[in-house]
Amino acid sequence: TSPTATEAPTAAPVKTFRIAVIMPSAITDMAFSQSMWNALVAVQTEMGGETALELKYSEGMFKVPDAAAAIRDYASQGFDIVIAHGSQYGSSVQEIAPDFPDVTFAWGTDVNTFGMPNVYAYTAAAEEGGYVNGVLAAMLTKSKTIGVTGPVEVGDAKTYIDGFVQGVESVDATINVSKTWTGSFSDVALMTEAAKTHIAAGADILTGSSQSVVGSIGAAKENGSVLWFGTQQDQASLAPDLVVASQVYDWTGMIKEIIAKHLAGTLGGETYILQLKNGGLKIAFNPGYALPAEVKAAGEKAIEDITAGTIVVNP
Amino acid sequence: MNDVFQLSVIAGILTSAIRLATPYLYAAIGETFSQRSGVVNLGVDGIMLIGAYASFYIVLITGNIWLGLLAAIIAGLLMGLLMSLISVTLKAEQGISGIGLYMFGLGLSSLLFKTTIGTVKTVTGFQSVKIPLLGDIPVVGKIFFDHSLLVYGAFLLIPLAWWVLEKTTWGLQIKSVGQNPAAADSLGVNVDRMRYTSVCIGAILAGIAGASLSISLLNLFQENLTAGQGFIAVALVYFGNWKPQGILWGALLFSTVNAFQLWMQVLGVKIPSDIAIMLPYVLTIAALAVATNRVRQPAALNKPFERGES
Amino acid sequence: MLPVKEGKAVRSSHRLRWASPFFNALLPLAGMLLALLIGAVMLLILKVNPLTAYGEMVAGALGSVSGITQTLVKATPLLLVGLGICIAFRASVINIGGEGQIIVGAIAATWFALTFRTWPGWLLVPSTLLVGFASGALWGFIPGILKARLRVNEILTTVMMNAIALQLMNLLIRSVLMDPAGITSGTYLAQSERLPEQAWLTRLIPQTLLNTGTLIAVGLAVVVYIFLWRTTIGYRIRAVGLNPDAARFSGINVPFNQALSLTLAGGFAGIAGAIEVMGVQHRLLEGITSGYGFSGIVAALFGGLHPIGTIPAAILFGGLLVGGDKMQRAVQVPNSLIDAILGLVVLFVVGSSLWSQRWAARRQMDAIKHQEEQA
Amino acid sequence: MASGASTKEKQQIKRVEMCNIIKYFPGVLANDRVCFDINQGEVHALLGENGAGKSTLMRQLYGLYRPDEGEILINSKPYTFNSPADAIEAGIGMIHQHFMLIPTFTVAENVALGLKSSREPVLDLDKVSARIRKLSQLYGLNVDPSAYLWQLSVGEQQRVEIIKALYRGASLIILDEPTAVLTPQEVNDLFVTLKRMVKDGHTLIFISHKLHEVMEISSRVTVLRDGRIIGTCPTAEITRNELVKMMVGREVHPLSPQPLKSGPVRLEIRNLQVMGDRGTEALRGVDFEIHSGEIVGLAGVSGNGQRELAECLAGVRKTTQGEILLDNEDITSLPLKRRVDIGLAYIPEERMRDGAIRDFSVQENVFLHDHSSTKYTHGIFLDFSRMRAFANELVNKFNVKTPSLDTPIKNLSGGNIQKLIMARELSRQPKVLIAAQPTRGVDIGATEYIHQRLLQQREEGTAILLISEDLDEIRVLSDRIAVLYEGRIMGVVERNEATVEQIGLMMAGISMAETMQRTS
Ligand SMILES: Nc1ncnc2c1ncn2[C@@H]1O[C@H](COP(=O)(O)OP(=O)(O)OP(=O)(O)O)[C@@H](O)[C@H]1O
Ligand SMILES: Nc1ncnc2c1ncn2[C@@H]1O[C@H](COP(=O)(O)OP(=O)(O)OP(=O)(O)O)[C@@H](O)[C@H]1O
Ligand SMILES: [Mg+2]
Ligand SMILES: [Mg+2]
Repeated sequence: TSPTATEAPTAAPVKTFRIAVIMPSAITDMAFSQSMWNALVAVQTEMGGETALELKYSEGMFKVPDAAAAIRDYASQGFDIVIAHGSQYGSSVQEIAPDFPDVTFAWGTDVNTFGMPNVYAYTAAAEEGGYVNGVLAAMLTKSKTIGVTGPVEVGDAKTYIDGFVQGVESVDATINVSKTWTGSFSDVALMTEAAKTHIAAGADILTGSSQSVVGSIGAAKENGSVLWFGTQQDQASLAPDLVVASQVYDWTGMIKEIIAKHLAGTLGGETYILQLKNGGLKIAFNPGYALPAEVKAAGEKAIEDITAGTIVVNP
Repeated sequence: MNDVFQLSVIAGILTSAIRLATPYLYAAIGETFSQRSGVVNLGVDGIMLIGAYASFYIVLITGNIWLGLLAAIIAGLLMGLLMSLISVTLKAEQGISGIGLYMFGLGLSSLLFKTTIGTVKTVTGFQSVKIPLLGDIPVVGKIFFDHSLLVYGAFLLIPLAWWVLEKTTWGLQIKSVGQNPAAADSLGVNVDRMRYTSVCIGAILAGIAGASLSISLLNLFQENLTAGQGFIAVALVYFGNWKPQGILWGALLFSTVNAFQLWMQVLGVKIPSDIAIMLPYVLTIAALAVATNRVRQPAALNKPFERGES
Repeated sequence: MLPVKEGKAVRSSHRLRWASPFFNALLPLAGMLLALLIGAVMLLILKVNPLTAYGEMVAGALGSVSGITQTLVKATPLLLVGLGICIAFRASVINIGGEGQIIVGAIAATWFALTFRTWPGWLLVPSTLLVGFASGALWGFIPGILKARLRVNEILTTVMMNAIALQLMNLLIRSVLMDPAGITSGTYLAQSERLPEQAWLTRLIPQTLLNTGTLIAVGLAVVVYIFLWRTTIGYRIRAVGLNPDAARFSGINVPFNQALSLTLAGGFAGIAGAIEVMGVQHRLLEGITSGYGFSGIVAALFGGLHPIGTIPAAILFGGLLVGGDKMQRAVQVPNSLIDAILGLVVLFVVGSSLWSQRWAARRQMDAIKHQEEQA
Repeated sequence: MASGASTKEKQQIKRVEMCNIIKYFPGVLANDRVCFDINQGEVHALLGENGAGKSTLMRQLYGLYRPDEGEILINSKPYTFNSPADAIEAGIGMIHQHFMLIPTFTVAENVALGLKSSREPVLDLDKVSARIRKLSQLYGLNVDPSAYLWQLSVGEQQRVEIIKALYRGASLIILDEPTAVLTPQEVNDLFVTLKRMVKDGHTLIFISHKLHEVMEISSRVTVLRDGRIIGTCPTAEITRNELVKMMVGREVHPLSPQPLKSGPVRLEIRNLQVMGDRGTEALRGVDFEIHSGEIVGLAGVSGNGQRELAECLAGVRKTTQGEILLDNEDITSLPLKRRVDIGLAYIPEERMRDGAIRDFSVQENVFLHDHSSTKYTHGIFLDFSRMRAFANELVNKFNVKTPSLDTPIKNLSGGNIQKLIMARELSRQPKVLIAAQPTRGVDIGATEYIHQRLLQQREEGTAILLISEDLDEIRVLSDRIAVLYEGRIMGVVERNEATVEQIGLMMAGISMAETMQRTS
């Protein structure tokens, strides 16, 4: 691997590739930020460790101007790729990218590259996995009541749940999916109580998104027989008996492709969408949960249909 | 809408409310001790976080919930000593010391979590203990007598705190340094020591409040787990007129409305969720606005004491 | 005849009194150093060289045009919130509602600028700022009037109003204020449409975020100083804060002035929100307050509750925040370490004020001892 | 310390010596090599002007301050007090100039504070109450142990203070200006108690600005000036005038007001009814009038409605019924500000609480009322140069001793603060002046000055209502004396007609007609 198009006189023959990522929450959030960080670490291992790929991160950057400062700072330090992992960073990327034509910027989740040659945009079609989870859930529920716990009705929290409801309805439109929003990405206590409320109201299956759903999983676990469907990360480790499946954001493919393109001289201008089709989204069935074969088959059928395009999930 | 008035729903709301109230009760009763002695501690949320982390970590590595509780107590105590050092010995402005303490607790708890645990995990914490006989009463038993020990503890704390403040020499001394430290001092009451003790009791209870989240109600730890509950707890002290029983009503009101709005969402009552979430805050303000007979705050609240200053 | 006593001491009884400017400057620095020292120990535990880390911190905040401008950009909302805190504290009112007031100011400014996007800049900018002020003021007025009329404690109400404002923003940002582009593209981002360019505050240095908002804030600091010490209203507010009884006996309307000061405090936080939207983000986003509502209190108290003193205090605090981020990037420590160190800085800096008072008293005593010995 | 601590268990203080005490405060040498001693069974009076260093000296004996130099010997043994707890342990008690009580506590709680209970950790207030009752009986200190402190009159509060000291078994009790806030009757009662205590073997240090009290109660007297001892001698061997000269450094002459030049009625009050703070009726229909150039003294035991009357006239308290006329204009419903504009001035009783702002400078305090008058403002802006000129003029005219106009007023002595407040109120040439306790706690020199000013104002035609618990002051200054009892005027007498007994009887609630009979 050697640099090609852009002239880099000082570049040594074995140059360490450098990626920096800016994330709104912690790299350990078991959700959005962690999904990206895990992918980067996986790519690093694959490429041969720190000498091949240097990684730097800034986490907890919920303040956009701070994130902008970080993006600019990393870019000026000569990082090859700067990932702005949060849709709120879009305008910062738009502003900074023109100043660093040699640096690749990737940002998401969104689809807009602003027409710039060194900006990639990426997003996840969370509704697809939501649909699959919905199908599975609909087939597993006995009480015909499913609870959804979410933070605020925006972004992929919303698209995931919209997809999930579609999936449920495709199986049985009489199932009652009730939703609660806590108004906060971090209020775990309220999220837990929301989950307990669903359970008390008869829900035997729960799902939801954001870093605070760990509380909902805890509630399911405490109850002992309520099932959980995850998203963003594989959440099986939090409740090995009760997590049926998780939609996993797998950014590794995308990252590898962006690296390759960067090395080949294409610094941006494209949009990546994680989908079931391109392997960016995966449904991780939890091996610890004994999923009835016909349910699993229905789930796999849904995956196939979405991949083939015979089912279209509306975001 | 009719669903809301079903017995099971009402029972559900009350059960939730009792759980939700637990951390507020610990923290607000603790803050009451602190404020009764004349020290406003705005750092409650930070102490709760440290307590939550410490107890969670200890339970995670030892599996012993009692050691976990002890860790929360020790962590709270250390934070209390820090707060007292700054605001009592060094007589710093209390509001700002508290904000500093909050930032410190928030930062340190996350840092420790990152370096020692790394990712969200769960533990087996305090389990529900059904009280014999009482717990078997239909509906009522489920609402009141089937909770974890830390939940019972929070409610037992109310009469205990009342007793300490109203019936013991020690409570008398705490109140005296909050009302007129010069007078207390002139009778040989050690003002600084009383304030240290009260702030530390407050901090220990805040630590337990954190533990009630991380090893009883949620059984997990995450960065900023409390999400600002400590500030609400401070507000509840004002709501409760610095009295344990007042705080009980405040905490129950706040958490009942919160439970109520969750149930409304679950039952699909058509109200935007954001409006529903605002409800507890709005109603708490409204309740205080219409309540009569407001008590004056401890006269020396927020005033550092130095001998010879009248 | 009553003896005249020269040079009576500054007493420490007033909790917010700070001693001479010299010690004012020196001791907080010592407090800060102590905090950084403890931070250094933590860094060592994390196997990071503290010198490198702190070097990056200083360089990040002050070492470049971009660092300095970032510091100033951060100092701006801190200063504005701090100015409001100065007014409120002078009236003995505690305003913990900065967060909510910033949010409301930001929401209103966004709504206004988007609604009247066709107005020319010379009209749109000042009126948007004014709308930000007015809405923040409204958010301060509610606790103010509750305190004045019904004696409801303002700590309770301002804390609760923060939560309400946050939910209000959540509600609006994904309904009427949501960026239509996010809806059409299906991303449903929690942010508003970008403000029209004529509503932007002019950037002072190209390629940086520094904008005229900073100048506005500094200008307002002077205005607040004049307001508090040179006008009748300011005189009344200070009188009410220092002794409500005497103020009442002088015909001053105590509740009115308390409500007024909370309203003004809210207004300044509201402007801070408007400036964040108009000068920095150019749109309404989640997390717009960045905790400025709390750190503004710290800035004001570091500044001795003096509007002019709050200017350097805000810059210092802004610099710490910016430098902290830079340090995080450079040595890759968790962000939370920075929070912890900042908390210690706050604790030790307030803690140090006692010594400055003691020293001032000591010097006066020594002076008089000296006099007596000579006599 | 056991709750049962009594005089017997503690050491008997036979002799206390304070030797070469030096105490600095920032900017002040408060005690300059003071030597002071006291023997068992004596009442030692401590005299001196405001700021002479009396309280400071005593606070060192009570462990509140530590002397910078010098020694304290009790029964010839050196003692170091680090806190009041140590002094209490050594058998010393102190009644502070500003009471050290907790208003939200009951009497029993105030007394029990800081003591071990017999049922630790539980309070045993019944036992405490029982002992309070016993002490009350023994020394004639009548109080209800279960009453809250805020419910008590000043006199009762003081009794609580004394009980606190006795309860702790103090054998030496320091009384710092105990009579400043008492009525003559209460002073008499107090003296009865004090004498009983001395007979019981207690030793007393007594501070007062009122010489006749000192002459009456003390056996020895020490005078302090500017932190130094001027002299000590047995009370019997010194005259009043000599004492004044020692304190002030010059003679002070008694006042001789000119006869009344009666003018038209300026202030008229009809059937005034007012509620007190605790929701009780404070005034139950008060009528009187004051003429131009007249001083009406309002006598009465504190708590009989004086404060409420003053506040109601000033416009800071609501009237439930009745009318107030100023120059025949009805001002009953006017707010304070308007009344001030019309020509009403008020010197409040609690000068540091209601009359001045401690942390404001002298100059700022001058303009508490007038800061928005067009004379000193341009629009909303204050005109500092004019304010300064005027403040300067006032300070000079009224002889206020202050380092500068920018000094915080809290650093002035009590007398000077009072002079400044007077100056502020009189500078407006008021038509009506309400002066509540204008010389309470003020030393002789300043009292003389304030009295002169009041008389001068009377000459200028102001109608003055003088509210005072100092009967001497009332009798010297007033043209007519009204006596208030339980919210009603018991009677109004001309200066020359009034005898002390008569007034005293009326203060006790006996109507004028009846008093006439009794005294004639
Ligand atoms: N805590 C203090 N800090 C600084 N100076 C003080 C303090 N207390 C007293 N002083 C100063 O010490 C001097 C003596 O004051 P002190 O209170 O002893 O006077 P005093 O004789 O009791 O007067 P008064 O008759 O007014 O009660 C005064 O000049 C006063 O300004
Ligand atoms: N901490 C202090 N610093 C400076 N001066 C003080 C301090 N405390 C008291 N003083 C001054 O000490 C003197 C007497 O103090 P004290 O508290 O006894 O006054 P006071 O009782 O309010 O006045 P007065 O007895 O004249 O009514 C006054 O000059 C007062 O201003
Ligand atoms: Mg004194
Ligand atoms: Mg005095």
